[in-house]
Amino acid sequence: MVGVVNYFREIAQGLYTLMVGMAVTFRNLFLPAVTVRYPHETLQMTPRFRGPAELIRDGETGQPHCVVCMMCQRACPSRCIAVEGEKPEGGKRKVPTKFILDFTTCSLCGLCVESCKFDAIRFSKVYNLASTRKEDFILDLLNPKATRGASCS
Amino acid sequence: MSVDATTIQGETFVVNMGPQHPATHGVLRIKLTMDGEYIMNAEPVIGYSHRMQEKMAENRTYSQYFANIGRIDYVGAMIYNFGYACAVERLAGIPVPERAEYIRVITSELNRIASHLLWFGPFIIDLGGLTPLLYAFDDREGILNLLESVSGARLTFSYFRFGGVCNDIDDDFVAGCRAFISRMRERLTLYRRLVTDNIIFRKRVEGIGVIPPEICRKYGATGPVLRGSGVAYDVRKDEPYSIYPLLDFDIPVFGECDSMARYRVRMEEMNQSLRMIEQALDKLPSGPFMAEKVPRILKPPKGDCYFNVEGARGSFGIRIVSDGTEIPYRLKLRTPCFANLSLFEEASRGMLLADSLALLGSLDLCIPDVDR
Amino acid sequence: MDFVQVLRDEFMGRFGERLRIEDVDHAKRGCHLDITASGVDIEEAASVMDGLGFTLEAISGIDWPAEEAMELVYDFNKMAEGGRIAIRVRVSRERPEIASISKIYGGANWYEREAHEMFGIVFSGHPNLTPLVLPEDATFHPLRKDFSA
Amino acid sequence: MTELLSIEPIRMLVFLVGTILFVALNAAYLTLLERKESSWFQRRLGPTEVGPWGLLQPIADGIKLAGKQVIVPDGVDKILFVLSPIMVSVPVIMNLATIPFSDTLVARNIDLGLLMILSFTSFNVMGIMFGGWASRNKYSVISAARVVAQNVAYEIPMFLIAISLVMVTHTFDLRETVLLQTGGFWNWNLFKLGVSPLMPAACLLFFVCLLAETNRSPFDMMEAESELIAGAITEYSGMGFGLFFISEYANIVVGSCLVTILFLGGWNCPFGLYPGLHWFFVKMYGIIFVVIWIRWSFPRIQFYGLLNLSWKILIPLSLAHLLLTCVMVKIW
Repeated sequence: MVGVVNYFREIAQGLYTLMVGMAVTFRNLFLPAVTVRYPHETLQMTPRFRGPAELIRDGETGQPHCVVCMMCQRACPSRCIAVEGEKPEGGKRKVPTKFILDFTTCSLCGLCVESCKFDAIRFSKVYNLASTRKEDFILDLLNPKATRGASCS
Repeated sequence: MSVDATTIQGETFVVNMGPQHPATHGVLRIKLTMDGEYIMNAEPVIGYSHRMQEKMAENRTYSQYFANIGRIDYVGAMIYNFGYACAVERLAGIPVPERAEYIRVITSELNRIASHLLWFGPFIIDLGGLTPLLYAFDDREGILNLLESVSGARLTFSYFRFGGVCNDIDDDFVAGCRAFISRMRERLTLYRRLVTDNIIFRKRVEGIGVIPPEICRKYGATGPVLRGSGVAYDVRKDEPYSIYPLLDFDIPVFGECDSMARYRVRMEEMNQSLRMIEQALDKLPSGPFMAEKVPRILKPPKGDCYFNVEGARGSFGIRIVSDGTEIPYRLKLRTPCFANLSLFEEASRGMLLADSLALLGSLDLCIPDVDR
Repeated sequence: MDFVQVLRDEFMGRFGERLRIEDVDHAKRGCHLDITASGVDIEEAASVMDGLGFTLEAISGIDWPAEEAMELVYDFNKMAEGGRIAIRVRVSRERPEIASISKIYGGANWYEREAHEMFGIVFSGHPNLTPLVLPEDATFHPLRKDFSA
Repeated sequence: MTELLSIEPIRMLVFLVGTILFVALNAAYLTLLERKESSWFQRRLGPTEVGPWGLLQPIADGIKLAGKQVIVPDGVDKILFVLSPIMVSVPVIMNLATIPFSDTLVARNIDLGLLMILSFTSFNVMGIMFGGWASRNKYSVISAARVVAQNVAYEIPMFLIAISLVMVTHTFDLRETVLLQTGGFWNWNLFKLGVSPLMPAACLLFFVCLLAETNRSPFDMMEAESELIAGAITEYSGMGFGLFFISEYANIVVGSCLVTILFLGGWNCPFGLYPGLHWFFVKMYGIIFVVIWIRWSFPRIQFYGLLNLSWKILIPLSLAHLLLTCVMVKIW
């Protein structure tokens, strides 16, 4: 007799747990969607978000603070930064002529930003870089607009 | 319901589960020799996402290697940063200020909850339930936003530095954590009602994938797999590091050794992590978040040391052999998933195909963690 | 830590002077006992540890070209009481050969295959000593110091 | 217009085109309902891009599927491979011939309607088996074996309950069974406790067997994504896959119509006011809503769990219900 009671009790218990599970999904039926419709609405990145690096420019003159001291190039574990510069005759400090960041191998570890003594490089807030060609991710930081395919808004 | 190998006759056929298969999260191939739906022998073939992390460590300075450590088990990257930072601090003898220890524990426990949520979703999908994943990822998003606001990255945080953390946490991070904790507790009851009590789920996992403690000991399995087999070993309690001795939390241990026990260990661990974060937030001291004089190029003294930390999947150990220069002489990574997967061959003999998925899912593997 | 004492007597009784047991501060080096056991049969030592209920956590190989030796560090851990023992064994560099303990510890199977493919150490008695993570036909040993890509 | 309809061939032609249209549109818009409903449960948006609120999405899917090339892999048993999608979808469309949507709107109301529907539902399992066997893929063979065992195990309780209902209504004719249930919901078979107090339990059993017959979760053994990738239909592409898809949703429609007719009183209004086609559709789509709701709430059952459930629980209960109905019918 006990077996029969257990038999029906287990069925009843099983049905009850199924109903409780369905009640949970039913309650979620009326709650609003939590997803963001990406192409139409975009998310706002937090201030400390780490996008591809960019040069900090002086307010008025628009010249980058970088003095081509190569500290960031040496600190980078995956050797993605290539900097060249020369000293103009009149001026007293070097000016960068080429500043290439190979974003395909950059692992966003932040060592370049930390090792820069002249506060010349920081992380940008760009997060939707998209392109079909690898070359578009070799970013030229001196004239950022030049990057063709990568649509960095 | 497993049949041992001797009673199976008839000709067997070999099926390749993987390397591209919905149930192997990551690139893992398992050669199954099967008789009908019973598995005679399951041999995991690994190495598809092998990147030679240990060789990379031998041509990078200590601080340059931080980016790699987060990419070994990218689901629990903060805890791996914790392990590496503490290993080098133990080797080089760098003191860590009080506030940095608290920040490290808070962010690591948040990352452990995110890692368990990312295990919970795909595990239920392996068993056929498609909705719990969306709820779990909704909660996980809350954690990722918190950690992104403090460290800048969402998955592979390179947030720790030798001697502390790279930037401080502010008040709205603390407020965000408290709001998350209260919301998460009520969400855990939702998961209990939707999945844990569900009779179909119970029938799918109870008594399936039994791993006796003896096999765990022979294969060196650690973490929730070990605690699901009745052995109360947790690195945070048995070899305490950082400020875990000051926090009051207990270790969930279930003795049934089956997939359900491992499931309940992880769900209970989320609760414990919430408790720990709450206590750490209450006792958060003010003060520096980074040790003052840490040399830019670190040259630890000659010698070797071993440090292990309780990762989301088991005890993650690092053995660093230093020869005095700024580049480590040898860096051995003892990863938990490597050991947990090695027992799959013995544990899944004679099981059904569908049940072996429940076992594989309950081991919570992260394949790059296996291959390194 | 009574099992440390038990272990010390067991090892001293069985191997005597052929190994050096060194008490180590766990906070500094991460293990309680550091045993260098070069002349000792590793299978016997492993069966002693297995008898005492230890778990094999890891086998890590280290290449010392300067001293013409390869070092193998066996990390054992007593799960319930949280005691950690490291056994170091040195093997010659030209012909690195050692007994395999995969019969005693199932987990050692994969560690030994990995040490074999990374350092070229041959584990005699190992059921299937083929590369584990490297491609099947790999004959190079990347983690040796004289390896050039 | 109506006398035109009375000419038999034109009437048949109109009903044939109507049924095909009904099946095609239903298959298309049920996929949209499934995707939308699953997105509501999971608090996301579902298809919204194609057409207003994603309404043109099924049309786009249909065109894409029709446009895709039907690849027949080599080494495959060609005849069976091509035949099986047809064998799966034709019986389901023929089922709709005898389902009375309203008292006049029925293609061919034969007096053995229920028997025909039940026999045809057991026919399409052969299509899936041949498909799984013919596509020479290990996972498909496993899934084909599973589907046969599952359908055999779940047809028995389904037929037992159908027989116990036929004892109550004394007829196989579906239109007759609905006419017997006219008047308020207390006349529906579901609430005819006088005949057998276990009637709601029988309705639940019938519904569970319907889920298992159409391979819907939690019994989707055929297409168990995480284990057998796509089961018997892995090798199919283009319209081959499309036909399997149409037959799955048409099966659900036929199953829900059966439950509506046998238990919920077809086109009768719950309060006996204006019976008609609309009430039939309200009940049918209500049941389809519950079928989709179940899919997105539960994990999948094990294969031997599925067989245990049928042989140990469903069949004994349906036999007990059959016995009870006999006794009650004999006494009253």
